[in-house]
Amino acid sequence: MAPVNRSMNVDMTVRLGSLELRNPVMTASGTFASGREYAEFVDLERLGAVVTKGVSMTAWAGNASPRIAETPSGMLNSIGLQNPGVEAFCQTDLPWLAARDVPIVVNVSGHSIAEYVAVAGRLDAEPDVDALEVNISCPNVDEGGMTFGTTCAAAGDVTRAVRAATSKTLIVKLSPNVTDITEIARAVEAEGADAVSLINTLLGMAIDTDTWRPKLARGAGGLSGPAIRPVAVRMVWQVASAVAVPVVGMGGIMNARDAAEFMLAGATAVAVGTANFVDPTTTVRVLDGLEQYCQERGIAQVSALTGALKA
Amino acid sequence: MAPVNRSMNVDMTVRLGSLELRNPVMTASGTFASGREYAEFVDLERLGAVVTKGVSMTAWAGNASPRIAETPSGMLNSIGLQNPGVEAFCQTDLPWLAARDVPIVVNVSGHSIAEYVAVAGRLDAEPDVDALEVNISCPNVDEGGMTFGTTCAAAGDVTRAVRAATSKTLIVKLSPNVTDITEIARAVEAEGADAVSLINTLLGMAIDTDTWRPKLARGAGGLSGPAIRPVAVRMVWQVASAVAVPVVGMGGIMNARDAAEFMLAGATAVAVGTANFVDPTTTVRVLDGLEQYCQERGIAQVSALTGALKA
Amino acid sequence: MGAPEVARPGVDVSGACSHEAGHPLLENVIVLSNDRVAEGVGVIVLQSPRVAAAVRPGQFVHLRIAEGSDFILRRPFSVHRAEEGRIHILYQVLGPGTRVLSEKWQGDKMDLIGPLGHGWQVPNGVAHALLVAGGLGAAPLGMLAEELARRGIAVTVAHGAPTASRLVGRDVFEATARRVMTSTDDGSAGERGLVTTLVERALDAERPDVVYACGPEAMARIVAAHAAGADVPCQVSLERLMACGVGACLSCVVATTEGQRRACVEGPVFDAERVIWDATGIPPKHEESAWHL
Amino acid sequence: MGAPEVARPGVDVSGACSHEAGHPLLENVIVLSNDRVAEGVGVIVLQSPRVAAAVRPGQFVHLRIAEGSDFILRRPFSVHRAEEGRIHILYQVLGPGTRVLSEKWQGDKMDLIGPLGHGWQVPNGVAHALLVAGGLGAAPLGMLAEELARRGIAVTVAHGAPTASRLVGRDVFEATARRVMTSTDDGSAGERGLVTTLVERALDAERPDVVYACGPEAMARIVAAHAAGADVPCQVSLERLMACGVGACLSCVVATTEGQRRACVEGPVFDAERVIWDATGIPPKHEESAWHL
Ligand SMILES: Cc1cc2nc3c(=O)[nH]c(=O)nc-3n(C[C@H](O)[C@H](O)[C@H](O)COP(=O)(O)OP(=O)(O)OC[C@H]3O[C@@H](n4cnc5c(N)ncnc54)[C@H](O)[C@@H]3O)c2cc1C
Ligand SMILES: Cc1cc2nc3c(=O)[nH]c(=O)nc-3n(C[C@H](O)[C@H](O)[C@H](O)COP(=O)(O)OP(=O)(O)OC[C@H]3O[C@@H](n4cnc5c(N)ncnc54)[C@H](O)[C@@H]3O)c2cc1C
Ligand SMILES: Cc1cc2nc3c(=O)[nH]c(=O)nc-3n(C[C@H](O)[C@H](O)[C@H](O)COP(=O)(O)O)c2cc1C
Ligand SMILES: Cc1cc2nc3c(=O)[nH]c(=O)nc-3n(C[C@H](O)[C@H](O)[C@H](O)COP(=O)(O)O)c2cc1C
Ligand code: FES
Ligand code: FES
Repeated sequence: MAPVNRSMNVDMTVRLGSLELRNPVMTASGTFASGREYAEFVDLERLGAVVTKGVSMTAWAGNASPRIAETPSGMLNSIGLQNPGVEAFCQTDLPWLAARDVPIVVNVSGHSIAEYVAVAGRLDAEPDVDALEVNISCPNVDEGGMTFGTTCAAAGDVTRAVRAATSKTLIVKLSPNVTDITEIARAVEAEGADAVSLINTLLGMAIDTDTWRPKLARGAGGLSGPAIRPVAVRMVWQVASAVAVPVVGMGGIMNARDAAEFMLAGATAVAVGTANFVDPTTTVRVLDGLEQYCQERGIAQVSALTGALKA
Repeated sequence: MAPVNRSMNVDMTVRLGSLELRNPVMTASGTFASGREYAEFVDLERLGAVVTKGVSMTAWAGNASPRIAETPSGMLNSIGLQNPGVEAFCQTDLPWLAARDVPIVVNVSGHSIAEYVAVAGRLDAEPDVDALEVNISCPNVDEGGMTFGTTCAAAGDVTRAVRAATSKTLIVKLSPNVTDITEIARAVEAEGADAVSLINTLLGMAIDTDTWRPKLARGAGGLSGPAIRPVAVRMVWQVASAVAVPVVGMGGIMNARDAAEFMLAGATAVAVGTANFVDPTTTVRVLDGLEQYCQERGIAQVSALTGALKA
Repeated sequence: MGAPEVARPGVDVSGACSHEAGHPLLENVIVLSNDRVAEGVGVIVLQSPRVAAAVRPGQFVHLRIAEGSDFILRRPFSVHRAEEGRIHILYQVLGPGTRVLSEKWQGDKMDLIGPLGHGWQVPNGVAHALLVAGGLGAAPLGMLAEELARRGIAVTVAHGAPTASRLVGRDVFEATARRVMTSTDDGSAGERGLVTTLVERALDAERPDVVYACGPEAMARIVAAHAAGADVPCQVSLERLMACGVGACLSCVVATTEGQRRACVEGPVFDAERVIWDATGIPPKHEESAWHL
Repeated sequence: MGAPEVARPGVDVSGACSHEAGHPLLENVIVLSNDRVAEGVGVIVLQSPRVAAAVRPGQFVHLRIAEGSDFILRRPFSVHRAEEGRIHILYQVLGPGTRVLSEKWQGDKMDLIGPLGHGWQVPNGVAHALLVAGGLGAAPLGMLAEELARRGIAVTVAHGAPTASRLVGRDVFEATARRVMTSTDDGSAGERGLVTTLVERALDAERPDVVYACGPEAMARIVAAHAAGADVPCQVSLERLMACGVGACLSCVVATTEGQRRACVEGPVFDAERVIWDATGIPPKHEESAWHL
């Protein structure tokens, strides 16, 4: 291996559809709020993009507590998309974030296609929003959420409807809780998604063997963290070879090597989720580490990693 | 909590269809060979049942090396059902195991329905075999294996055909790599399965970021170990409420608490897999621990745990 | 219930995004000592100069107990005392994380995020405060007792535990309080009975201006009811499972009359009158444990 | 290639189920010492009386480096030396597991399964053996050298490494061998060049009755070819990723002329002539590392 050239200039930019990111490191929705809480730890302006917590049309109260449980190398959550609604988001979080020089991706939730469309329409009117990430994969809400992400027809319907409501870059976030994720990816690509992101959480459950109750008040919840990384990498690899649009990879990324793993599997960009809780500086650590990884290997453009897996 | 009564007699027996097991602790197929290798560490006669490595009609060579990779709280494997074929199994492993007083469950693999039927038919002739576990969920073989486990039609077809070929207790082992596992469970129940076992491994992948190659020679493989336990518990819980036949639960069981978690979720029996590699005495540790768990709670029959989860 | 609103200078306690002044930071810390003080209870002292300088009574730190995969989540702990560059954590061994914590040695390294949360508020004009500690509930009250004493505010402590050996955190209370009332379930120290009985009596006899309570949620709830009955403002420190600790994940919400509030940012100290008590957020072994009175 | 079949009393090396005599067991061990012997290389000595009493040269132990979730898989290590109740492991730090191993202290506890595998076989009538060690390949050859010396068999060692400091395990070889030939890639000790060149020369000049080789698979393969050319039987110790270590999981197979054989049971020592060399089973960093010649 050639000696490390720390001064080598690595082109870190990547493209998601028409959106150029200064680097591939994004935040995973729901783990970074709208960035404000992490601004103490991270220079937000260094990130590829900030992806917000999911917003719905009206305020959602979320699920009962406990909402999280620790599991081996992972955690379960059933937050249930608690959020104050898109209007409150546009009034408070968005202006705060818009004052920073960082691309803004707003994660969109809905109980119905009409709600997805309404949220997307409202956000389309906001010039500060760069892209929408439509969450058709949340396992933590009763109606909507994951059910839209588990059949091609429903996934396609949501995508078509949202596509008609926005001219912004449209990312569709896929559920891993399916037999064949490539099928769903193709369906949303066919309906106009500019990119797909994956994976959302795996549906899981943990039981307290003292109380005989589920550890989450809701029963089941979403599994995230390093435990799920092999599943996520496999799905990114499958989807990247099935669709032409870029893939945003996530699931258990803790460090730059993990991020590189997703890019080699086919991801154009990556998102850091649960790791923010472990180390609030993970995003920049991943970013710096990716750049160094490229320098060590004489790679001039980080995008060269995308899909570079050898057989 | 009442003081522990270590001398309390706990009825540890459970039933899988017509098969009575002296306790609910079984071995997970492929992690215990046919028991011989673990006889140094475990008194096999104490186990609920020994479930053998998958056997097919003819000898299978398995996949190229490397066949395993360590992942956070888990491992990937792509052994590929290497086995010497059912005839060799009946000549060598079976007589050895039959000399021990322990129920024998033979795990059955096939590339085609005809192969499943042929293996089942051959084993039906062996009085020492107590039950068959039909693996319709192995992610590590090209034809057959998991594909049979991912649609209701195929799962039903295999079950029907094998059912016709054997009068032994018939367990069908389900794949977790599906959108709705309850649907598959119902399909195999309808075709005559006496029990279902789950979960087999989750399809996963890991990439070596130095060589840019998959860590497994085969690319993807099966994820097992504690990492997958929340997914397994969730599926056992779903399936147990969807079918009337007993459920054998597995996926990341490391100790008695984990086993109890599966039983509370609805499992009648449990199987220990990857944990055998970590601690070759895990099966008996789980067994002793489960008995103590019952004693501590004044539970007279271990079967009272099955499905006892409170809402 | 007519209790006067607790004044919190500069902090809008009703808004969803109020932050305690003082920015949380990530600090590498070194274990200076780790001593067992009772069965299953220890005090760990950490070299943590930046947090020690900034922390206010009732705030907490979010500790990364071990690297690697075993503890994906940090663990929240109140700062029991802070002095020159050091913080003290009074902890109870309840699960794997606190067990590993109890096995730390002098010189071991960890990291933490802190100071976090909205601590105890001292309304203007308070002359006499009642502190109510149920078992390990003493943890977040240590710094408060010291602060109140420093400010010349009279402190009464009602301290309860299942048995004498569980009356941890006594030293700080004895050094700062005008009076320490004690109860144990088994009568092995102080009165036999519940700390809530002491509280009723103290409210009646001593007429404190404010009540600060920490302990099992069942205790806090009764204390709050007594305080409300006596028309004395009451603050309670509540526990919730926490992932991020900084307000981003919404795992730690407490149901309040203003809606769901994050315990890590808008709490862990809440105005008791705003808490909707039917919500439960922590594993019940904590209620069953020595915290239980 | 006409090399005489190595006689293995009582063991049918061609069958899939042959076991080494001596039952593997699970033993709790205590670290007695752990010393760095070269850059990234250490020797850890474990109190392991039952394994120490039973282990034969070339066998290995399957070590559980840490409890908890970080290392689901045990790590296989050859027993380098065994003496009164103790075993020595010569290890190289290559990944997280060996890093944690290097951080163990005297008194730390672990457990291991052992002795495992089919070790070196000494055919009847051997008077002179050539041992070939590539870098850390010295690990499983230490006990063998001692055993051969004890049995009065003349030992020649060909020892190669990238550089002088990587020539680990020298002490045992120097204490037991009639002759130690050395090569380093950079010429910092012995001859500049490859250990395989030494082997060619030794086969020619010394006419050993048997060759025992351990090192990178690429090296072992060349040594095997030279030995076959010289009509000398050759045994090689191979590495594979191992889950169970006891023959149950089939993760460690080596392609041989008799089919897939488990390195943990039928190996790690194989008759070289039976090995089909195109298979690769270990992460390439090991080939790139100091094992590389
Ligand atoms: C703001 C705050 C301050 C606290 N201060 C103290 C203190 O000073 N001293 C002390 O002994 N304990 C304190 N606790 C409780 C302490 O955080 C838990 O006892 C500890 O996290 C248990 O970890 P464990 O791994 O031992 O137990 P486990 O039950 O195995 O932990 C599993 C998960 O549940 C969480 N958890 C379990 N119990 C609690 C709990 N009571 N509160 C919050 N999370 C919990 C853990 O953080 C972890 O994520 C505080 C909790 C909060 C929220
Ligand atoms: C029979 C046998 C004897 C061995 N004897 C020694 C010895 O005496 N001294 C020594 O330094 N090393 C020896 N090795 C190699 C040693 O097992 C690995 O270096 C070690 O497992 C690496 O662990 P890690 O966590 O540091 O590396 P990682 O590469 O992070 O390990 C990841 C996984 O790959 C496995 N792995 C990685 N490299 C190897 C390898 N070369 N062989 C087998 N598994 C590997 C690990 O066990 C683990 O499961 C031996 C291997 C075998 C099979
Ligand atoms: C606490 C929490 C909240 C989440 N909320 C959302 C959400 O609002 N919308 C969404 O699309 N995904 C949500 N996710 C999923 C993550 O964005 C991400 O897809 C998943 O956690 C896998 O990545 P990780 O393993 O890095 O966390 C949430 C995850 C967690 C842990
Ligand atoms: C090395 C290995 C080999 C396996 N081989 C088989 C097999 O032959 N047939 C089968 O049905 N399942 C096989 N499995 C799956 C296990 O039986 C079990 O379903 C899975 O590993 C989950 O349990 P665990 O997490 O306890 O290991 C294998 C698993 C492993 C790790
Ligand atoms: S712990 Fe994340 S919001 Fe409070
Ligand atoms: S390691 Fe399991 S068979 Fe060899």
